[in-house]
Amino acid sequence: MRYISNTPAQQKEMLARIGAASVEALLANVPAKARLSRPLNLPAAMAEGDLVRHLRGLAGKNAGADDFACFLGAGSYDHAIPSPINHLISRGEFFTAYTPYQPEASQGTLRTIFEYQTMMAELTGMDVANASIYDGASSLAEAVLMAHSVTGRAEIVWSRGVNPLYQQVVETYCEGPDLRLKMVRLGDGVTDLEALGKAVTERTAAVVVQYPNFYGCLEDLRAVGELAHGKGALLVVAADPVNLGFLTPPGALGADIVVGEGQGLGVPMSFGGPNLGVFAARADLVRRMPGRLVGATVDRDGKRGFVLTLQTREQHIRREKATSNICTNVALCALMATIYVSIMGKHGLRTVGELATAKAHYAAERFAAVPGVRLRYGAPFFKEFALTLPKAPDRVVKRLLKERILAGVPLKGFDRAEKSTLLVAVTERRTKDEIDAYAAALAAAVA
Amino acid sequence: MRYISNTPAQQKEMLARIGAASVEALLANVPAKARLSRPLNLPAAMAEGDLVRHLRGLAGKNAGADDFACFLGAGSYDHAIPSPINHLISRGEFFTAYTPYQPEASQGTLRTIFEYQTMMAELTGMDVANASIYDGASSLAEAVLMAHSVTGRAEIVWSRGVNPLYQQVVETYCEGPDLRLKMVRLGDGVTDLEALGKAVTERTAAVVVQYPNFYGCLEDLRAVGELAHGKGALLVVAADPVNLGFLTPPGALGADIVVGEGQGLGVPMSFGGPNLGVFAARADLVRRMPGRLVGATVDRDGKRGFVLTLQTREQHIRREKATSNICTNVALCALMATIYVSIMGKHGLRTVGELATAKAHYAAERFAAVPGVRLRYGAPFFKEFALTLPKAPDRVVKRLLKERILAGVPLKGFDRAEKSTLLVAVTERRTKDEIDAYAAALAAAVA
Amino acid sequence: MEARAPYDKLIFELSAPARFAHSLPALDVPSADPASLVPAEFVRATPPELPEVSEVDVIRHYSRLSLMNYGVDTHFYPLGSCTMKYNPKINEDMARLPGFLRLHPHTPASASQGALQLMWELGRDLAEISGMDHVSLQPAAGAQGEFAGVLMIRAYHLSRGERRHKVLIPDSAHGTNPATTALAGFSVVQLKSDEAGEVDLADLERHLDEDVAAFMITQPNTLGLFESRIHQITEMCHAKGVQVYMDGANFNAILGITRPGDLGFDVCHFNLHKTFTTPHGGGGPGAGPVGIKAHLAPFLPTPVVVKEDDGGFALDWARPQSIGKLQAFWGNFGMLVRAYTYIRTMGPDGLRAVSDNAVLNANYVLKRLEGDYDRATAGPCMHECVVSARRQKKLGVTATDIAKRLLDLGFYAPTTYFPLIVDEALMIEPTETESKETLDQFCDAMVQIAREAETDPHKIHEAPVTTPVRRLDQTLAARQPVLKWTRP
Amino acid sequence: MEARAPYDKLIFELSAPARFAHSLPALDVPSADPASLVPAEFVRATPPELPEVSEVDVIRHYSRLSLMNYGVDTHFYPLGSCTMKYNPKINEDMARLPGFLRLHPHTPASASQGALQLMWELGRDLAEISGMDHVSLQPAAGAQGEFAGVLMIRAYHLSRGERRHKVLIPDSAHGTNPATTALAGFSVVQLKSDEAGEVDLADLERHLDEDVAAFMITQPNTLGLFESRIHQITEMCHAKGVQVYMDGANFNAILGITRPGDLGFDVCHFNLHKTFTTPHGGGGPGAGPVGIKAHLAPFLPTPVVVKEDDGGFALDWARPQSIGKLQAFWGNFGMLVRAYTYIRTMGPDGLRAVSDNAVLNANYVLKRLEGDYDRATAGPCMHECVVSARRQKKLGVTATDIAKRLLDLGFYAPTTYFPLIVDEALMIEPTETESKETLDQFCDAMVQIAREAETDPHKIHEAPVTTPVRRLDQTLAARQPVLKWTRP
Ligand SMILES: Cc1ncc(COP(=O)(O)O)c(C=O)c1O
Ligand SMILES: Cc1ncc(COP(=O)(O)O)c(C=O)c1O
Repeated sequence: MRYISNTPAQQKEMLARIGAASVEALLANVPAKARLSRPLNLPAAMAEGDLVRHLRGLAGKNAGADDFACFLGAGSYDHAIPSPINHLISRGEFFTAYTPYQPEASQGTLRTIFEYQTMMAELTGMDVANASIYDGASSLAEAVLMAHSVTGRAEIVWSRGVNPLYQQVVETYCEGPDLRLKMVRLGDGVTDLEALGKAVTERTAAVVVQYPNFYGCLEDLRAVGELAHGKGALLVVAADPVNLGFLTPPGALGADIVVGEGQGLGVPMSFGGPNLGVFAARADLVRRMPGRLVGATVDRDGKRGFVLTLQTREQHIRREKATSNICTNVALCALMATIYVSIMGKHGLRTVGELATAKAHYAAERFAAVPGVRLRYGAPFFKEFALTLPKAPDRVVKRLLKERILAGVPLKGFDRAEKSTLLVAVTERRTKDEIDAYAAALAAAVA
Repeated sequence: MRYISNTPAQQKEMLARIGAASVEALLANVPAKARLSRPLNLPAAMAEGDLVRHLRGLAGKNAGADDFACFLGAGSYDHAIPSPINHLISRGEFFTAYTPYQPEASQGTLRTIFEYQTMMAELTGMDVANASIYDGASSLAEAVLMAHSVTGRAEIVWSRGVNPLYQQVVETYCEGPDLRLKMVRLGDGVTDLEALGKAVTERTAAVVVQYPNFYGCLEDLRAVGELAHGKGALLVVAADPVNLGFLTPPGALGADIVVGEGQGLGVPMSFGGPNLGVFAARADLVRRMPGRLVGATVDRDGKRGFVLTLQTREQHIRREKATSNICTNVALCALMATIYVSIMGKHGLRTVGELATAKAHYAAERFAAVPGVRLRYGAPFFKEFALTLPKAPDRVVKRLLKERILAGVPLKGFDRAEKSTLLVAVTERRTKDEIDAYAAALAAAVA
Repeated sequence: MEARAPYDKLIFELSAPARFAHSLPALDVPSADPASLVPAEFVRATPPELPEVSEVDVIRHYSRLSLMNYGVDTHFYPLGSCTMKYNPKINEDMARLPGFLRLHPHTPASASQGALQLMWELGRDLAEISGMDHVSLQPAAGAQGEFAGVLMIRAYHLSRGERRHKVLIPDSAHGTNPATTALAGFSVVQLKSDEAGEVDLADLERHLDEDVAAFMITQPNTLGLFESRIHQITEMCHAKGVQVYMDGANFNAILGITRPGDLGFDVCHFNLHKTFTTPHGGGGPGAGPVGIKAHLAPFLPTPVVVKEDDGGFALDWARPQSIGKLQAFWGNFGMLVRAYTYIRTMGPDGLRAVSDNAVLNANYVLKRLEGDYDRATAGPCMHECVVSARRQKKLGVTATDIAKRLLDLGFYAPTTYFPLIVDEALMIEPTETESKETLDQFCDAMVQIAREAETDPHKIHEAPVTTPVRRLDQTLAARQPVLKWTRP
Repeated sequence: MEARAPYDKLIFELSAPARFAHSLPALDVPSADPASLVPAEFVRATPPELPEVSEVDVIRHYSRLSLMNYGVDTHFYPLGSCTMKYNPKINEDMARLPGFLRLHPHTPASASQGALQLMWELGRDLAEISGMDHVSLQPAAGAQGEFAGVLMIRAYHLSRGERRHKVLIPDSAHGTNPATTALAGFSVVQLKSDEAGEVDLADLERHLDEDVAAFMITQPNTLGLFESRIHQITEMCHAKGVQVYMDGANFNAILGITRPGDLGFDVCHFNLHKTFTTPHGGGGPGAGPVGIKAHLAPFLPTPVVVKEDDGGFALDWARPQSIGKLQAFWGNFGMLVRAYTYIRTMGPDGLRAVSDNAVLNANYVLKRLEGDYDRATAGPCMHECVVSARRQKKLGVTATDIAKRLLDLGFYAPTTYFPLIVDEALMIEPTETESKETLDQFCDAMVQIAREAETDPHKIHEAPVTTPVRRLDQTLAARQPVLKWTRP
């Protein structure tokens, strides 16, 4: 087997040195009745060439964004991924290292995380960011738990503008500490501030909103924050950092914790994972933060170096008292984001935002001009918008798939009230030609 | 521009330091009338995403061997390329270095070349191999020139079993020194030894044969060598090293110089280039060899190290007296081959050969069973064979293309006598299913 | 030899105003002032402080940073409990096939059948490997697999009208076990290990009662020992209605040898980034599928990948008793492709050979070191071994010191100070992909260090001296946290 | 800091009998004894002595070897005449698109239209860039481009019934120029450069006669100077029926600024691995397309990529006066894809900016060094500059010594001892992709070395001390050549 280095002769030599007759003898602790008495019932080993053929077959059955114009969003986006990222993350020294427990032999990883933390703090407008959480949804769950632990309160006021899949994840995480989500309805695409005002109380740990929200609309964070802070609750904002080179960062609008799905920052969609959970907060909350943190320090000779720090928050030190159970995170996705942000630089993300919003507005106008189609909401949106269709959205999606267009996400499955709604995302990668083709196909589909 | 690091401000600073008003001022030596007075008439710069789309479009128009069953050979073969090769050669330290002029900072490249030389010597059965020539054909041309320089003779006895494209290249290289190729006909698929015996004279510098030859047949090298050596000529053999884990190496059969196209050793077909010119010879000829050579030595502390050596053969030292004009070679392809051979190891190449020859014989039998189709030649073949078709081969090729089969190379263009001949190659990658599908499609096409 | 002053830049420190590395398309739709599209208050007033660098800066910077890391591709990496085996390159190629890499998670099922089939098959294969009835691929890592598992146990008890509050965990357990348990709302009761390092059955007996929801153990445990009385343990637990959870981080020891499901476990997670060769990436991503017995099936996370009657594959959301979701989408799919590729590469015999060789390698290392270091346990180990630097400690040389010295000798370090129940623990997991030659070099280095501890401890205390930085001041880092770069 | 003993293995030295890394398919056709298919005398009697290693051995070995190299991705690489600029990663992605990478050269034209179109467009673009009428993409590198060019000149003269025997070449020329010329059957006449470093017109005049087939010059020349009297030169040559060949290795200096075709050159080659960013790969592969004026078109190498009336593309073989073929297939296509990608990325303005910045960078370096090193020429340079270590030589420090010391300071070395007409030459080509910061660091190092030559030459003579090996014994290597590994 090409992944096993020892030869039969070496195995014998080693057994002799150990003083065991066979590997079987080393398995003495495994009781006979525990032993599997047959080979595993798995497909036989495949040679590399055959396997590649098989997997190319499976991959070929999927409508990837290379061959289909992708207008899907709802938490994962077809943003451009500059070529250098894959080349750099593929260097074995990054790829095949693990958590930098030995900092002297892991400065590469530690420095990239430190850069990442800086970038995420800067984009979100917060003081500190951690080294990553699994994805945007679990990051939001950690934020809610942290708000609970900071405030000692158990009620979470939840805007219906937050991604419903995130809600499902947060509810899972709320099971243990028995936190309760209090739902606040939307007005015309954004959180109804009056309803919100009523929902927030002295028992509220956090108010949770998404920015732009699930429907692509821009929430008035400042107003939400004031309502939250008025009752001593934290403002927790879910925001996609790829948008925050263009949009005012939540940190500038009163957020206490900002989380988000960082997939747009150079991480492939990959059918939804691995993603990148961004987590940033105010400085004074840092000792309650989940996940790893890298800090600067000096070595024995006074030279700058970097280490994992504030580890007393973590499970390997604090066990059941840790701020989170996270251990393995998504460091390599964070590295992708770090390289992505380096490439985009100070001004590139603004351009990404400008392109996306211009194209999204052009698309919205074109699509809403199709007879029977209209924009679902009136609030200002950014790069994603909801359409109300005169025919069942999943049927429209099926029709457009034939034209090699991934038309959007039908929202019926998330909310019965949205059974005619199709959520459409437009990144900078979409072209006018694709949008025009979409408009034409949509017109045909709903005619 | 993302590939130009200096900013306008830095450019100004630098000009100030130089004491020039502008870059224009630095171009003073370029006379005004030499200056291009308009921008180059080239397509405008494309953003990375647009460019990728464009190039995917171009690539998509080609029938690559991922999507088509490739039975094409005639000098380039669809052998399997193990995954590690691309990962390793993509490391920037290999990829973006150049000729190891500073050996202390190039031991990586030097060591891989030293390994490569060893492997090629071993596979060809020769004493020494160089660091690479452009491709098999130009390698053969260099061998012919070397035979001329070693023997002082100007006549090359050339078997018609050698790839006709190689012949065209060798003829180009023979132009300068005015060498003459004397053609020797084939018998039933292999060089006619009687004709050869007559052709070789005291004026013959070298006898050139291919093994297996262009038609896939196995030449009797020992007999050819005896005829050559009898008249003081060198035996020059063109042989594909990927076959030489299975076949008796030419070095064991009397070859004085062995060259070959090494593309089969892990180098992508890439529409015919870059390829890998293998060049190996007897030890006593080493100072007449073209191209780079790496040798072992020691450093100041007595530690083993590697350097370019015997450089007095080369153009940068010897100029017009050099053994060859080659400078840039195909080092990275040689690295691919080195890794490939490491992966295949002592026994893997034999298996590659066994698989290929078994499949080729199965295919030959299946195809020759199609009514009207027969094997062109009777001599033993290895992994490639010529078919005589009852219909025009290029029409048959066109028909099979529709079935996603690249059926073979029609030989009409190379030799009028072969106007009904199709050359078919079968590597270890071809499957029984593909061969059976070919047989069925062939039957339909010639029916 | 002298070493060159190592590179010491952060990407921010390469920045020059107006330099850039991006390449963005021109606006091809009728241009509108973005300000007219998005109200002014939503438009960022000042650009973020991000680096301004060229593509060559980016490539050279991150290439150079990579050179400051040890990785499995360049170094032996015997980090115990982490299974730092070779990560096959073909896995990477397969995960990057555009039909996988560029696939949006909300692509209609009809247009993502290949991805769904792969997930379904992988779930089926992991079920076979573990002897469990169902597997959810959704958890993003081991800790999240644990979380899903414990929540399913909780839901199971609740569905039977039982509200149990405690989870038992041995003192040798990994930190995620108690942390997860607490996260799921349970209180943790720590059990002592017996002399041999296994679960203390008497202590277990004492703690088993109707308020215990689960017993969570690692098999083989973190001492590298197979819990030999495992059937007794699971039976004792089941008798009290207690569910038994297996932390499967050490699955590399038992592939094809024994199956958690057959041992009586109710739940078990996998770390695909350990046993199934998905790369560790400097800390992640991984994937932590969780397997369960049939009685827990109603509680599986949603959605579940199912095979339909017509042979097609779909995501099934209609699971009213589900514990819900763990991450937004369906799992760390990219990692699943790699694990699938690996399992298909190996086949049943190959997987069995993995564990045989992992066990052999660990025992070989243990044998070679036992003269110079104290063994943590008697008898053979499974896929990893734990030794103690107790003897060296007496000479003033700690496990940390030994780790640092190993870095100088060209090896990454074992896991240190874990499991907690072993003083000065050095936990060594060689994995099956390493050769005897490499193990011998490593053991030679360990023996050399043991000698140096006796003769030249100063050398060890000075280590490392060959790395880009020397020992770092952890206290300073924690006392005055500097967690991001600021313009000087 | 102390450096670790570097890795010192060859792959053969990792071998263990019966270890392997390959993965080959099972035989799926009816099995026949290979011996029955291939006569016994053709079957290798003993297996070749090749390494027996596992995949992890292969990955770790070659990863480690790579760490013994400096490359552009990790180091500034100012190797003059070689244009070691940044090689864009997108080029690599494009060259690896399966429709290019996995395309067989004998694929019917109807099924390789994308590849042919790319070649046709690239030829057209290079013709525009150079002002030539036609371009052949077939030559595998610069030296082969030269060969093709000189042979076309030869064929041209012969077609006019003239048998000319000589080719004039300046003494500053690269070694391939005379070597190629000799290979093509000409005798080489070396011309002196004038005081300023340009072609000595008087010497040229003296040598121009009816037996001269061509004058071959490098523009800008190897001193980094633009031959300012180029029109005079080409006119003088043409007056004698002499063809003028431009070695285009230094094309990076003149993109969009001037065109060989407009200067009167009849032939010119390109090094795509220099100007057009295809990677150097440790020595190759490159690509050396050759451009010509219309009168040489009949002699172009076969086949020629043509666009047909129906808009399709084809290989045209029907060229009876062709010089023939240079390599078996159509050119180093993989390199052509990269160069095409680069030209499309840059556009006309981008290419012009390349040369402007290449010239700026070289002049900046020259300015910063001229106080400490002797300039080879007066006035501004083009894309590279040549300085002499004459002054340092007097202190016992040679160009080689300086090169070695640079390695210790973290830079690859300039080209040394070329051009031959400059004593102790250091030929520095920074390229446009490098930043002022990098140039400053390099110049600081050069200045530091100049100081050390005065104060501490020993340090320079000891260099390098940070590399995996120190100075190597070249004489021993040549005297007792060891050109392959043998089992000890
Ligand atoms: C024994 C054990 N359990 C659980 C975990 C947690 O797994 P993960 O890091 O994938 O969350 C680990 C990880 O190191 C471990 O070693
Ligand atoms: C001036 C000059 N001419 C010709 C060549 C030869 O080109 P190649 O190495 O591509 O054959 C070189 C290469 O270094 C060169 O610098």
